[in-house]
Amino acid sequence: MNILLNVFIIIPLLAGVLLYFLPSKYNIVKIIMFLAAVSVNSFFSVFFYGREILFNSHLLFRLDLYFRYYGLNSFMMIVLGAAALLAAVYAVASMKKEKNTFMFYAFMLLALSFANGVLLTDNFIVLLLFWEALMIPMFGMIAAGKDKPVWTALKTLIISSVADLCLMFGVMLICAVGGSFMISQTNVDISQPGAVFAFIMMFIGAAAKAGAMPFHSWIPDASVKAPLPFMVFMVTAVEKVLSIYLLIRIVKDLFVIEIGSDISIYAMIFGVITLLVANMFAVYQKDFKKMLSYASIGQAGYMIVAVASLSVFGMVAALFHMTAHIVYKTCLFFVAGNIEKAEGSTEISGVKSNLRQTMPYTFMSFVLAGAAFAGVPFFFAFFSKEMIYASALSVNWAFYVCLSIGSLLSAVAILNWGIKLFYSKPKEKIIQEKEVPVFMFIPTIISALACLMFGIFNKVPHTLVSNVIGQVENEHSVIITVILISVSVLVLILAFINNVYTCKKRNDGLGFIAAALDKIKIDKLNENIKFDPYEIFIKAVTKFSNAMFNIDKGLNYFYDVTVPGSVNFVSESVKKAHTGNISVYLLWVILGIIFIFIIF
Amino acid sequence: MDSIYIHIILLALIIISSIFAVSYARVIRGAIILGIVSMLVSISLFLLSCPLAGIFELSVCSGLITVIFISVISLTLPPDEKQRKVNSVSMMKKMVLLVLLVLVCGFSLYMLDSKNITFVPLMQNVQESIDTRDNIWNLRHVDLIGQALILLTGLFAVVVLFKKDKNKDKK
Amino acid sequence: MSYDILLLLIVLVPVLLSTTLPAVAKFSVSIRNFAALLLMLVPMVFLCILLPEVISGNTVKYVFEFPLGINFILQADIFATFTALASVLVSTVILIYSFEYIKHYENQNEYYFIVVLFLGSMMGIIFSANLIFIYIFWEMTALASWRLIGFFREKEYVRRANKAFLLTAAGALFMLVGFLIIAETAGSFDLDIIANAGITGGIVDLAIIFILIGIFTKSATFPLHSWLADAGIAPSPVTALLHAAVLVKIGVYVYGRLFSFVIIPSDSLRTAILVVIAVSAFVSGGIAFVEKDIKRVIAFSTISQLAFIFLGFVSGGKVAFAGAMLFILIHGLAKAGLFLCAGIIEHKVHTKDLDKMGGLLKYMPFTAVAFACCALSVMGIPPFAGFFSKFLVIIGSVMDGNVFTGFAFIICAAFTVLYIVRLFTKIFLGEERGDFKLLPKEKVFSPMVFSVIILAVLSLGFGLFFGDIFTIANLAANQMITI
Amino acid sequence: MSFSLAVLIPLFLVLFFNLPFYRISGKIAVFIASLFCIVQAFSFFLPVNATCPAVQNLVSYFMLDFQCDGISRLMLLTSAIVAFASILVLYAMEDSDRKQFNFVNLILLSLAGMNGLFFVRDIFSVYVFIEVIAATSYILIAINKDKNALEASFKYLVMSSVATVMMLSSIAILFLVAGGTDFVTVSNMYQQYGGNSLVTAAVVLFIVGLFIKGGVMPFHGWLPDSYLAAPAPVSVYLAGMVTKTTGIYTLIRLFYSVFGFNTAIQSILLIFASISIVLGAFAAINQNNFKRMLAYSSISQVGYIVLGFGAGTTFGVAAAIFHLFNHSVFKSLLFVNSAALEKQVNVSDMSEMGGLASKMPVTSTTSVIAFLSTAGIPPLSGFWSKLMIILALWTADLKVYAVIAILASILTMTYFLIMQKKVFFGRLKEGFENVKEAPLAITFVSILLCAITVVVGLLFPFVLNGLINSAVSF
Repeated sequence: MNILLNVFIIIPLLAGVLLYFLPSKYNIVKIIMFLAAVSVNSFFSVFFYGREILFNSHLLFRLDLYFRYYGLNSFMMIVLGAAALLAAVYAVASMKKEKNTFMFYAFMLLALSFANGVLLTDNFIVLLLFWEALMIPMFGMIAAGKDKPVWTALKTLIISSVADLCLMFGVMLICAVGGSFMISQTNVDISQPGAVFAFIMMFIGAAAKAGAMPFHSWIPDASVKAPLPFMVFMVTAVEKVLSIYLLIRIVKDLFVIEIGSDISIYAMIFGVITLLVANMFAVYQKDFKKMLSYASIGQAGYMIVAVASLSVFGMVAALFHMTAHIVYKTCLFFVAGNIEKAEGSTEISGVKSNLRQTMPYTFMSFVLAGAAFAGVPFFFAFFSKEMIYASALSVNWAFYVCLSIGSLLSAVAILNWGIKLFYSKPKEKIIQEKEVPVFMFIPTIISALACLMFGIFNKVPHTLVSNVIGQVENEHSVIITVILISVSVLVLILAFINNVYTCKKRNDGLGFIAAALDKIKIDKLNENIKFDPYEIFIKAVTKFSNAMFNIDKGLNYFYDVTVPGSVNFVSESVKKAHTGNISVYLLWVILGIIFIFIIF
Repeated sequence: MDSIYIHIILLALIIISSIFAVSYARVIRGAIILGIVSMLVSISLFLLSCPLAGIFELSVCSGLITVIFISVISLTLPPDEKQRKVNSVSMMKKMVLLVLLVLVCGFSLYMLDSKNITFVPLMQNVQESIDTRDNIWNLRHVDLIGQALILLTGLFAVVVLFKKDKNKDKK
Repeated sequence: MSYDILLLLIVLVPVLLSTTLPAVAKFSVSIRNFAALLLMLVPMVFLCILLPEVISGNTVKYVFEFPLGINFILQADIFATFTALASVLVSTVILIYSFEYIKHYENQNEYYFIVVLFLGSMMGIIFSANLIFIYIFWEMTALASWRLIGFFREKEYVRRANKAFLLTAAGALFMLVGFLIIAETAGSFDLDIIANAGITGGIVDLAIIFILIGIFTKSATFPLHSWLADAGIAPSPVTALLHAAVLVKIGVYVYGRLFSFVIIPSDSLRTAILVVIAVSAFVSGGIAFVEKDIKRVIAFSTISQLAFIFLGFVSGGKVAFAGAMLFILIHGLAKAGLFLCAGIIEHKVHTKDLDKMGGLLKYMPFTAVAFACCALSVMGIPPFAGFFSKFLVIIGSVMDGNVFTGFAFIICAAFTVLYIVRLFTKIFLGEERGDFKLLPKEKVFSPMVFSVIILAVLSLGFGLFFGDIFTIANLAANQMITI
Repeated sequence: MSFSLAVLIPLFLVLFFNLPFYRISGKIAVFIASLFCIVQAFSFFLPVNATCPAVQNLVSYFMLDFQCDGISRLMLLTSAIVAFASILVLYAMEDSDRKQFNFVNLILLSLAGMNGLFFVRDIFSVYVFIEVIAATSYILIAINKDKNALEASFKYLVMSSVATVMMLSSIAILFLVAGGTDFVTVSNMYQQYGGNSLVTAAVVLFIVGLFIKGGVMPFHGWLPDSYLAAPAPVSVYLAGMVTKTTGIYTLIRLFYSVFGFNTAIQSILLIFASISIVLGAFAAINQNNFKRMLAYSSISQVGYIVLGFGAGTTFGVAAAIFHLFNHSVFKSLLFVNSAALEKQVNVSDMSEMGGLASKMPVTSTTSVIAFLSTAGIPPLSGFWSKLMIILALWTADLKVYAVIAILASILTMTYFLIMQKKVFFGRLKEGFENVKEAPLAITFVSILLCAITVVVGLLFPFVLNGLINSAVSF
């Protein structure tokens, strides 16, 4: 029975490898295999739910992989499976005509199997192994984009490998301090020497996976160039799942930190910075997909803040928000995909026809998902946002203020894009496009409905999440919940007013919010490369290596010129001393004799 | 009679005449002076009571060698006036070396004194009895071989160095 | 045939029979090539026979008494056999590569003779357990590297070959002085007597410093590394064999052999060495990022990767030792692959300047894939073996207490990723900065491309089957580090 | 008994060659002389006192009181090898019959003198035989009668006459004090009056005389010019044997069997040896002329020999003897290579040559092996003898000199690498396309000498027990 646990890794891996190497005339077989693999994976994730299994498999690398299947990663695997299924269906539908689709499918399966690997294992080395193995499928998927965007792929490779190195060092430290390679057996008190350093490095490594601030700059580029299913599956689902899973494990199992300690404050500040900056950039994006990618970075900021509050309530909030985020972000990306399919590009200028009429269903799912994204009550994300606000408030009120500003900005951004996409008057003549093909359409609707359903019956996901992490009674008093709800409603109204009524003055549809932001010159910040952390990092490295190059040139000069020069000088002088006439030589003989007498 | 002063005078005379022998521009004068030097050496040998060595020195070095030198030099052409002046000038330059040599000897002597040389007691039973002839012929065979070899090398030296190469003229 | 005779043959067959190669070449070139390959395969087969025997725990030993205390002892324990197998494996692949590469250059006989002699002396160093014989084979490798670097006989190349020979020989002489000091304090040149004597103290540290000068010249650590970068002008199989896979590993191996349990350096000396290798890793990593010539980039990356291996041996723990030992094998394979690909590229494009290359992916897909695999292994991306060895080395050093050096080497690992990615993009991607249209079609089964593919497959293979080699490394570590 | 033959046979041969009525041709003389050298070489391997009655009574009259121990037998072997090499080089280089004849006679006379020197046990006869060798080498240097050959030979004459004056005066003092000149009486006297300053002054004078003869650094003035100016076979013979026998062998013989070692004399030997090693190497580094560079290199290698036996222990003497044997082999090999170059390319300036390895494979490979052995690269004989010298110095607790000896081999390597780069190991310079390999005689000799170096290098343990232990038991 436990052998079946290998299924999570073996099936996608085998399917991916087969899919890649089968000759192209079996395309239909390959598609079926692809969908079958993903559905089997999600089936098994559901099938295994609720069991506690400890199993040491020797599947890959002839190392023992110590699988441990229990509540937390079972939930994560269900979410991942579902997202993978939706993305797979959408991918099959949307990427039929493109060149290297099957490469993309293969790498998607590979990524799925490695992600399952990370979730399943209980050994640090294997965790790192699968964590960093994700880089190759990520590189492959981006490179499988329309015009082979290899530069973006390599930028992703560099950024994520640097981030993974931080994580690797954190893992090393914790193994050294904790003394064992097993995750379940390490429980390090923060006061031990080196534990703080380990916590910081692991936290950065994990948060970076979700796209925390300094490591985020590959996500917007990828969103434009990479194929859309990549953004849906990889960026929204896998990255967030793995990052939050590890963050929760760090905070819950690996380290013993008391709630209010200053480490958690720093971590929350780190999350808030990501949140604020990302949402500010989101407001200004020219491309709908770029806006979505910045928004998802912002949401990652939310989750980090929730986890960093160290309370069980915070962790439940983070997990809940993660699931909500995955659902509505997938739906928004599907909407973006549909528009791109129909319109050719999601640039502001690109939208030609009045989409409200031409694509009614997409419009409807956009509304549902947008509402969930903005945090409209009775939608999926509303409840998780409230819990995050509560946990942030319990730590410090300043965080709560920043969180609400963040959600205001995101609401403004989504509303702005809603108006632009669906309510703008078409410039040229109306081009009658029919709705997108059915298969692309189904996942969008499913995810949109999911937003609504889980919003209304939010008890179901809440119970699922809390019995995975730990029961928490809602210790926040009623008054606080009322205040939270009223503030968030106020935020929504504010956003609505800003977008609808004050957009006359500025043509880009952003009201007084944009005016406030202009004072901080955010938009210039966002556009030019100078402030992209990746470019800053590369520039610093080039400066350092030029300095080293000069050191080496100096050293070469020493070896090639000074040493031979001095040796030649000495030998030249000795050579000149041999003048050749006899009297000089006799003189030397005499000097030699005198020298001997002196010695005696 | 054979007090220390005689010997010192003789030694000084020998050194001075040998310097003159070296410094003369005309080679013929040098050869003659060389003859005188070897005569002085034979006198001092007689004084040091080893008559056989003295006789050999007198007859061979001052006699035979000087005669050969003079006869050969007289056969050669004397150097013209200008050449002689050039040679004499270079002679003066060498004098500097002489001064240096004297300094060195003085210095080494001084060093020897400063190290309070204790003179070694002479061997009591100096074997005057061994006749030099007997010594040469039966005790020291090896040196005979050495002398034979040197004679042969001398012979070959003359053959090799002074014989005109027949084929060189043809070339 | 008893095992110690086998061990003797492993060393003597390549050294002595290599002299017959120029004679064999008189008959026909192919026979010579085959003979050279045979002379490499014989030690490999013997090693494979020896490995199980050695793994089962008993070290094979061959002793021949010499006067003056310089007795010829060959000792094969797991560490030695493993490294020997690693170097023979890589050298055989490189030899296959050079069949086609060296075909259209003159004085090939000398090339094959020296390469086989070099392998023999490498075996000699690995197995000899007497300080003087380590020095003897050490100098023979310096001699081999001189003749091989100067293979093209240009005036400038020969000057660099001379520089390389002088630098390594000078280092070796310093090492000899160190050996003499140790032999005097411990009483004999034999390693096991020195180990039992357990010598420590100021004089021993001085001796270790002298020996380190020799080791640092041979394994090109920062202050003494300039000969390795200049040696890029040698033919690529030579740079692959000498400056990536085998020659530079000698210094590291001797460090592991001498200073893991025979002579224990004091802690202050250990931290000093850690500082030096960290500096070397940083500097060479930095230079590799801005270097223009393709061979120099890979050479500088070798220097920085060597610092990793040093880290493993210097920190002295069992995990670190196992990591360093595996690093020798895995880095040897990957780096040899990179150099050989550079050779293929240089053969096609006739230039070594990175700015004149670009977009070669279309014209040489197989080489590109092989280069990518080796590059990923050097960078340490998981399914490839490089990840495991890098991880083991750094975690070993962190567990032995030097956290900051560990952090420094993590930054160096980031550097590695940077300059390898830059190298890959400059060669294979981007727009073509040269007319590569008229390139001859890339034949997959030509020895050159074939051997590069073998190396790539091996890098991936050792990654996928890492468990086995890790158990061997663990056994060796337990055997070597007995304290 | 049979060792007196070693002196007598060459003497009779010379007489036989120059019979008044019949003069044999140069070629036959060369052949007979080389035959004699081979016989002498193999005599090393014969048991010491091979007595065959026939020869016994014939030579009885010439019973010379020679004693012979391992060192002399080893020197006999080396002198035979070097003489054989020079005669063959002569055969290849000179074509005029008369010159060959003269040359062979002089070589035989010098060989006789040398053999005598090896076996004699009396310091005055040591002086006599040194005089014989010196006289023959004056003439050999000036055999071609060109201007700088005569000048070099004159320089050598003056310098070695100064040396002989010193030696003679010191022998006189020793005779005065000891009453006899054979080694035994002198050593007994020395044991008794060693400390006396007059005796030490005599010993010092003798050392200086031998230093001048051996070409140790401050006294080496004549050496580079005479090696350069001498014709090729002569320079092989000179570099190979003469300077080392007259200078260094006698030094070793005196200190080994007559005067023991005391710290003062040792310090002189060590200081002058290290000066000549370092400065010799420096002087050789950017010489342009091939032979002049080899001259300076042989000064520095002689420095090694003196350093070796300056260690004062019998192990040091053994190391010095072994290095003397090795050095004479690979130094004469290098001079044979220079002779080959001179014959084939007749350009003496190294910078004009280039990449001759392709055209002259044998000469270049043998020169590489010779250079490696001089520099002390392991598998070859030079390394073993240098290692023995360093070990001797190390065990005699003279660590500073050992370190100097080790690091000086870097300098040795530098000038030989420069030589290789300029002459053999580069691109072929234009104008040398039709250069052929050296004639058979020279190539045969170079292969022979190279084989000796390699064999001695590889079979070092057996060589050490057989050759060296017999000479000096340590």
